[in-house]
Parts: sequence; C-alpha cells; structure tokens
Amino acid sequence: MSEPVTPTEVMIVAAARQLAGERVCFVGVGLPNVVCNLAKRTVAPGLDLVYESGVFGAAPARLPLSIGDPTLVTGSTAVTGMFELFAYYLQAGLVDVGFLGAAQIDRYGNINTTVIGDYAKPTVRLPGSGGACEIAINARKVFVIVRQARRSFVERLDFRTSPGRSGDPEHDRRRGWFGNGPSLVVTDLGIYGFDEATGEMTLRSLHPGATLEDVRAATGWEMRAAEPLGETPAPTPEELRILREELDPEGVYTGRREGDARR
Amino acid sequence: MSEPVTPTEVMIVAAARQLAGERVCFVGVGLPNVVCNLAKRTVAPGLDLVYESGVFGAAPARLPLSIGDPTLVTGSTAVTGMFELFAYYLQAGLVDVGFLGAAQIDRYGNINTTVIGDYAKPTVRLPGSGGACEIAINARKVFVIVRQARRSFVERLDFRTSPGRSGDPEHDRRRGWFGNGPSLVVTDLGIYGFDEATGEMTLRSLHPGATLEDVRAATGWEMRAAEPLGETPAPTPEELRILREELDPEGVYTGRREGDARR
Amino acid sequence: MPGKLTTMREAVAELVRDGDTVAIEGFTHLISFAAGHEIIRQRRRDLTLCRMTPDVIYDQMVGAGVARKLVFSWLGNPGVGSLHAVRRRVERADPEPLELEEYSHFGMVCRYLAGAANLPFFPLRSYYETDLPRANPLIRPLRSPYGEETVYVVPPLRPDVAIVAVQRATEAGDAQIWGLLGCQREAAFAARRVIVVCEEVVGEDVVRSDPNRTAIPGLIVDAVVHEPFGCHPSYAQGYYDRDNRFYLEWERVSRDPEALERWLEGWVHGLSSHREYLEKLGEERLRSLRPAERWSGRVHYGDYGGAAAGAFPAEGGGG
Amino acid sequence: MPGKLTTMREAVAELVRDGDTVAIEGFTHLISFAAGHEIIRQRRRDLTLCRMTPDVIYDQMVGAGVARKLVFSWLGNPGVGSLHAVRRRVERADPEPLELEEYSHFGMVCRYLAGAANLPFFPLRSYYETDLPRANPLIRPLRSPYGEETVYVVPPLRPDVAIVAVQRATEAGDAQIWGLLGCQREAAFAARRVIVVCEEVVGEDVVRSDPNRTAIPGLIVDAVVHEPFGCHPSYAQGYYDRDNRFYLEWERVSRDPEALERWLEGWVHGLSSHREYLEKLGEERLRSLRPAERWSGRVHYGDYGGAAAGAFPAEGGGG
Repeated sequence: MSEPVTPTEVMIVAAARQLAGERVCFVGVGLPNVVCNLAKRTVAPGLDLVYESGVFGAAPARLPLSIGDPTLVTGSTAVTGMFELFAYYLQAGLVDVGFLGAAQIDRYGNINTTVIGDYAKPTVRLPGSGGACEIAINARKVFVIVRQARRSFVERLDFRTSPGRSGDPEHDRRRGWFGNGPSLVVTDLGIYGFDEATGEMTLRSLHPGATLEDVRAATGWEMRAAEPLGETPAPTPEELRILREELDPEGVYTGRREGDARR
Repeated sequence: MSEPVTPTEVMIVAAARQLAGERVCFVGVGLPNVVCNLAKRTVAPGLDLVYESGVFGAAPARLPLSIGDPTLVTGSTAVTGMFELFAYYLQAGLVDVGFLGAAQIDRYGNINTTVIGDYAKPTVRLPGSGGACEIAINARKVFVIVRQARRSFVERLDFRTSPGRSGDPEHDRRRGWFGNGPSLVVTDLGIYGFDEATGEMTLRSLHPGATLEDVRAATGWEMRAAEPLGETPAPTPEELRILREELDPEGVYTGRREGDARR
Repeated sequence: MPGKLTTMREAVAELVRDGDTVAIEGFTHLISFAAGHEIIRQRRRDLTLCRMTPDVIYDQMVGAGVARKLVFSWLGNPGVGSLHAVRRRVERADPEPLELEEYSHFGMVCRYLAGAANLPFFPLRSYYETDLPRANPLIRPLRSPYGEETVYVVPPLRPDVAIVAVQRATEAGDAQIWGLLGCQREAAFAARRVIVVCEEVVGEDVVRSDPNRTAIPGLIVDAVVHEPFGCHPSYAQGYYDRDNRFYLEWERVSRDPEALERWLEGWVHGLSSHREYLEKLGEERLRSLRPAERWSGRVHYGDYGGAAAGAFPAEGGGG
Repeated sequence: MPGKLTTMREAVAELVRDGDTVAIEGFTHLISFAAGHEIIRQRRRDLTLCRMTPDVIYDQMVGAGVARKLVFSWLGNPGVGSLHAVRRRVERADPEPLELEEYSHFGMVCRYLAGAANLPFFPLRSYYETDLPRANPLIRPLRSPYGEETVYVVPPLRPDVAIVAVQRATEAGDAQIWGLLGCQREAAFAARRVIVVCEEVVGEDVVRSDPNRTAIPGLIVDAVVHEPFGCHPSYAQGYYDRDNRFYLEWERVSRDPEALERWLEGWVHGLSSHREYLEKLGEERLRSLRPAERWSGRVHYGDYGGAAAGAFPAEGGGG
C-alpha cells in the first residue's frame, strides 16, 4: 500500500461513502461502476445495482469491462429488456440513486455531455445523453462524479443534456419529478452539495491536500463554500485494498493507468 | 359416419374452407379454435395460429379446453406477453384473419357482445369486448361466425362493441385501418359477404337444406341475396372425420353436446 | 434482502385492506384462487377487483360480497358460460348493485403497462366507432403530434395490491414464470403492494442459474406465500392442469344463490386454509391433474470469471 | 414455412439497398459485426444507420463511407473512448458531413417499441428542461388528456432492414436469445425486412422445447444467416467473450484515417467472408474468448397430451 493515493481514488472512495444507507442504485458506464461496487463491499452491502443494460442483482466474477459485460449476466437475479428497465425501474421511481458524469456542469447542476461548441458545428462531439437525461429526471437522488477543471465547471453550458436545478427551488419542487436536480457532486478536489435556498452548488468538503484556491482555480464561477468547511477523510487502507486489488487491479478507472471515465 | 350432420358442423366446415390460402390467423375462444384447427388439417396446412393468450405456432396434443390451455404452450414455437401479442402481432398488422363471434350483428357487420338492453341496466350482461374490438380494427380480414336467429341478426344493435362497415365504403377506406369491416359471415344457414358498393351484408350461399325463407325468418332486416345464389357443398366424410374424431370427439363445439360458442 | 416468506392468512391480513383496488391477474394460467378464497375468508369489503377476465374466482368473490366494483375486459367462465353471481348484481342489483369499469383486452393490458411504467396515459388503436368510449369516459381520443391521426388512450391502472401466482420464487420474492405470462409482470410493477404466491420456494441459485427467466424482482415484492396447487381449479404450467370439471360444475353452482352460499360455506368459510381445501379435494383428484414429464432444454450462460476457457457449447438446446 | 437459410453475402445483396434505413442493434451484446462488414464489402451507400449506441461497428461503416446519417442515443467506444471516424465527419465534415438525429437511450427504445407496435407516437418522461427537443424537433411535448401533466413523445422508428444477431435460430427464423436483450426484439418487429444472424442453427425441437425463450418468430424473418463468432469483437452470451483488446486497438486505428483505410483493406475488402476474417484472427485468439461452462437449469413444461400423469417435478430448477 506504499503507492501514493491518486486524486481519482479519493474521488471514488468519497463517492462510494455517500451511498451508505441507499437501497437501489442505477449504474452507468465508467467510474460509477467502480464506485457502486466499492460501496457494496464497504458502506452499503445491501445495495441493489440496476445496470442500464438490463441486469438486476448482478454478481460479477471479474471487473466488468463495460456495463454490458457478460459477467454481469451470468449468475444475476434478473435480466430484462431495455424498455422494462427504463420504464418499470427508472421511470417508475424504483431507483434511489443515479450517477451522472459530465463534460460540463454549471452552478445549478445542469450537465452537458453532448457537444463542446455549437450543436450544429461542434468543436468536440461528445457521446450525448445515453440514459443520462432520464436518469437526471427520474432517479430520486442524482450524484455527479466528475474531474474538476475550469473547462468542465463552467458559467454557461454549451448544451443542456441533463437538467439540474433551475435556480428557483420552488419551481424545482413544482416540476413533480422524483428528484429535483443533483444533490451531490464529487470531484477530485472536493465534495459539493446544493444550497436549498438558492439551488446553487456549494463546496462542503475539501479532499486531503486540496485547497480552496485549487477549487476556485478549477471553477468557472465564484464557487460558494460552506462554513465551516469540512475535510474529506482520506481513503482507509481497506478501501484502497478493495479498490486496487479487487475492483480495478489494472488501474483502468483509478487513474493509475490511462482509461476512460466518460458516461 | 352414419350420424347426421349438424348445422353447427356445416357452419364450422364452411368457415374452415374460407381460410384456404390465408397465412396468419388470430384465434379467440370457442368455435374459431375448432375452425382454425380444421382448416390447418385440410385447406390451410401452412396456417400460423396466433392465440390471444400469447401463443404462436401451437402444437396442441389434445383439443384445447380454452385458448389458455397448457397444451397450447408445450411444444409451441413462441410464448409471448399479452402486450407484445396485441401490439406487435395484431396492432402491427401481422394478422391476416381474425374471427369474431356475435350476440347481435347488423347489416353492416357491426357487432354487439356487451349487453342486451340498456348498458346501464342491461337485461342480459354479455362478456364484453375481450379482444374483439381491436381484432375488428386491426386484423386485415375479419370473419364472423355466429348462429343465425332474429334476435342475433338485428336491425339495430343494443351496443356497438366491434366496428363493422359504416354503410359508406368511401368512409371505410379513409379510416386507414388494416381491414375495413368484416368480409365474411358464416352461420348455420349460409355464407354471407358484403356488397362493395353499399357495404351491406349479402347472402352468397345457402347451406344444404337451408332455404331463403329460413334466412329471412332468421334475419331482423330485409337480407339481400346474390344472384345466382350458391349452395354450400356438404362437409366431406374426411372433414367430418377430422372434426368428430380428432378435434372435438366429445362434441363440445359441434353442437352434438351442450357447449358454449360465445366469444 | 430479508426473507418475506409468510402464510396466505398473514399476507392478506397485512396487505389487503377494505376498499382496496386489488388485481389477482393470470390469463387462464396462474390465477391465485387460494388468495381469493383467503380474502373471502377474512371478509374484506368494498374491494375494486381488477382482472382482464373476471373468472370463476371473481364470481366467487363477488358472490361472497367482498367487491364493490369490477375493472375488466371480458366477463365470463371461459369455454363454459356465464358468471352468474356477477350477472345477478349487474342485471338485477341482486343482492346489491355492482359497479363496472370496462375496457377491451388490449386496453387493460395497456392500463397495467402504463401503471408499471408510470405513464399518465397509454395509446392504442382500438375503440374507433364503437360505444365503448361512451360507456367508459376514461377511454379518450388523442391526436398524434405527428400528423392527422387520432388514437385512443387509456389511463394507468395502479392497484393497491397485486396478487400474482408464479411457478417458483425465492424467499426474497424473485419470481420466475414460464408458459402463459398474461399480465403478471405488468400488474406487479404497477401495484403499490405485491404478494407473490408460488408453487415452489427455491434457492437463489435456482433463479440465478437462469436470470432471463425472472419476471418479477424481489425488489418490488412485499410477501411471498408458498401455496402448492394454489391456483386450483386454474393451472400452473408444468405442475398441474386446469380442473375443467370444476369450471363446468361452477356453472350450476353460481346459477343458484343458495348453492353458491353452500359452496362458500363448505369450501371457504368452513375451512381454515388452502391446505384444508386440497385435503377436501383429495389426493386422487390432484394427482389426476398432473401432466406427464416434458422438460425444457438448457442454455449456456458461460462462466466469465476469467477461469480457463471451457468447452464450446455443442448444442445450445441440449438437455 | 420454407427455410430461409442463406449466406451473409446473399442476405445483404437481396435485403439491404442503397439509401435504406438500417438498424444493426444489440446493446454491447450480439452486435452483428459480420453484417456490418458485408455491407461495407458490398459498398452500400447513403444508408441511415440506427443504433442506440453507435459502436465500433458504425465507426467502421461510417469510415467506409456507407452512411449518410446516424440515428442514435450514445456515441462512443464503450469503456474506451471515441468513435473518431464519426467525429471527423461531424466536427470537420471530413471527408464529408454526417447527419445526426439524436435521442436519449429511453427515447430510442420507445421509438423501436412504437415502430413494432404500429403506434404513431410513444410517451416518456424525459427531455424536460433540456436542449434535446431543440436539437431534434421530432422530440415533442404532449399534454395528457387526464390532467395537467405534459410528457414528451417520440415518433416510431421503422427501419427498412433490421439485422439482429441471436444465439440460435431455426431455418424458419424462429430465434432465441438469452443474456442482454437490448432492443433486438423491438427492432425486428419494427422493421420491414429482418435478417437474423445466429451462432447456431438448431432444429425446431430445440426451440419448441422452450417457447418462452423465443424472442423473434420466423413469421417476420426474411433471411437466416449462420455465422459463428459473427459478433466478434462484440460477444454472444455463453458462446464467446467480448474481445476488449480489439476495442482498445480501435481507438488507435480510428484516430488515423490511413490506418482506418488499411484496416478496412486488410480485414474487410481484402477478405471475401466472415469465415476468412476468423481465419485471419486465428483459432488461438478465438479460443481465448470462450467462457468456461455454466449452464442454466431446466424448467418443466409438462406433457398435456392426456397421457398418464407423470411424476411431479421435484425441483423446477434442477438441471
């Protein structure tokens, strides 16, 4: 365990801890997959994982290479068509927590995973919504996990793929969705919540070694910070052991090797 | 084979012959079940039977006691949920012929299987639509099989459960349904078609022994008759053998014993 | 997930309340008569009973006075005749009126699906130029936003309780069905509370050996009741046949209110459980309903644990 | 029903035409790369390609110039990175523009379902307060006839051709799938023409031994192609694993137009069939993808031929 802890590992561990007490989690591609499986082995043993691909109650015998990995199917509790999955599980409100990634996120938790630049003529064409748009609207809680930088934490989105808060909490409640925008954002610098009065993103806790200046430098607007500001407890040796030895021995997701963390 | 031929047997045989050359038939409860299975063993060996209950390509090892009989499932080609059956098979236009029964039918092939008398306070409460309403609208051809009597062939329906023709063929074509009302009615007295110009039911062929007077006496309106009027060829010994020995040895449907032929 | 295994008496006592909207589904196949009888035995009142095909079980429940209203699409004793207890109440308000809310088969299916999917309405191509929308104003026309076309829509059906019979389930409620599927899955997902009634309680390993067979996840199940022959006189594919003799006899029983009363006394109120009902039917009759053996093949899911590669499945369908 | 068994070359030549709307579905699982390669080999043009997740196969087809337009919901190389051939055309019109029609996953699923069910639109709870309806005017709001609520609707998707890979099928096209189901069934029922590509051709007896496993009836199938390992580098549950090495390598290949050209030359145009593609991959690599054995259990359907009653199934899940 002499290997130094990477910012991505802190991000994953911090996100996993937030799943304590949650029941049903909707798992998308990439980092959330690792986060949910770490939580299941630590703070949330009873967590039921619903995979976008149609698997419920997966018992993977290896780290899934994608959310459609055959190891998620063999030995699972149920495999269902994608209509049933999105309609009966997600749209019907059975999902307690849904995870979203983001290429851009604004202060209200609105998310862009579609394009950088103009939609008709983008400078960068991103993957698009996938299930993100309906997860944002139908999951009872939405957690965002994203690496923080000025280009991702922006004042204005180039495109709104997944709705967050409107800035008017009263309006948000009236929307009648199961949730009302993301309640948590975890980055490689800190943990963020949203102010109930203004609906604005607020720094709650800094990761070990990160400073308020790092956060401000990596945010495209004046980030609010809670007082007193908490510090994220460092990953425990046990959390790191599970993450490094059981879940991601090759370091695909933990940033110890080049990999992809996009939705 | 000395046993006399019953009117119901003639009706069943006459209806079965009309399935010659048809591909996919939607099978409801009662008589149609026998008619389709007789056709499959005689004039339409390639006929695919779709059972309302969700079975496709059934290979029954005995006469099914109902359209939900387990013998329809074992050894069948496919079993599907009822949504898929009604949506992907019937509503999508895969069904060439659908059968309807009737408590009341009018000259345009509109059918009542809901109530006799006032809907709110009926003198006789009938089963209702079941799948009849959507069969009438979505099957490419609709065949009606019904015992003929003044109380069933009526001038005015007490309730319209399944739509027939409107009396305006132009309107019927504009409806944009796969079919446009029943194309055939088979009773225990004769075989009826519909006049393309007026959309009105027309006697095409009398069963052996039945007369035009019998038909008029059993019809609540002035029944039109084609000229020349055909005579329905009597059931062949082979048709009767299959019907009596293979399909309905107990005479449940053929009228040789009390049974139910309602939809 | 904790075990939810309980008795029918407990399950009904806890989960079915006076005035509830209850769906005991199953299209000919897997109709939980055991649940219906327990609801009668506990003398529930003012229930709204939902089923595509109110069958003998609802005739019994209506005759026993548990129901205020039926939501349905086909009212009869399939292949036999009428439901006379229902007809007496509808035609002559004898002994009291019975409210009806009527759809077509596809309409009912779509209502369950909309309930399961949390949709405010569901579109279908039915009801054109019929009296059904007049008889039931909840059936409404809706213009397509993509052109001239108009379809009809039905509202979601969300029962307070769905009671679904299945062949096998785990103690956690993960349930598998084969043979006719009816609307079991849609009704379960649409309901606020779910009782799974199974012919067999099996270990998780059985369910996990074939996850594509799972129709209902324990996640949405409140109680699991182990009730062998629990669907008699309906049937369970591979376990027992429909007892058609009973359906034929019912025609006679339900025609006569006193005969119906006597039947309820002798077969429901006079007994304490479905176990006793089966004892009264007799082992002989039950044995006569068992089918001969005919098993499905197996399919190969494969072990993707990164273990050494195994043999290539020669015949996916081989036993 | 006559046999429909044919070669991929014949099937594509007869059923896939220039300008067609084509759906090669399969969510990670059962993606028919063999079909995509044959379409490239036959140099089809101006296709509109539909998939929830345009995967490496569509990056190859777009790079090969067969496509005019994509209809999709998530554009990427799952777990790896980008589809660079697609991005070049979208970001820089290099070598020519590529039209995009974009939905969310659930939106695409609902489009196939509406196509399969012959519905003029399908409602879902998505798209609220996003830019997607602006980017795609076919995503429209619709007010519920049962109150204040507004949902969004998507139009039916009816491909000219759907190409669905399955584990096994009969010569008549009755196809069975297990593991991830994706939208195979919905896409097949929605399409005007259907090509089923199977890992195994089995006898009717195999399919009829487990009718609940049948996803697609031969009734809607125009051609059946037997193509073992036909989904490589995607996978077929129980038959072989996803070849992730290929997905990782593709990131490098598709970044460089010349490398992509060389790859198409060497692996598609330079070969005459999927058989040759597999020979080039080598038996060793294929063997390394085979999973260890893990079979499902069997279920008891029962023989209802009126034969003597058989043994009661002791363990419905027993092998």
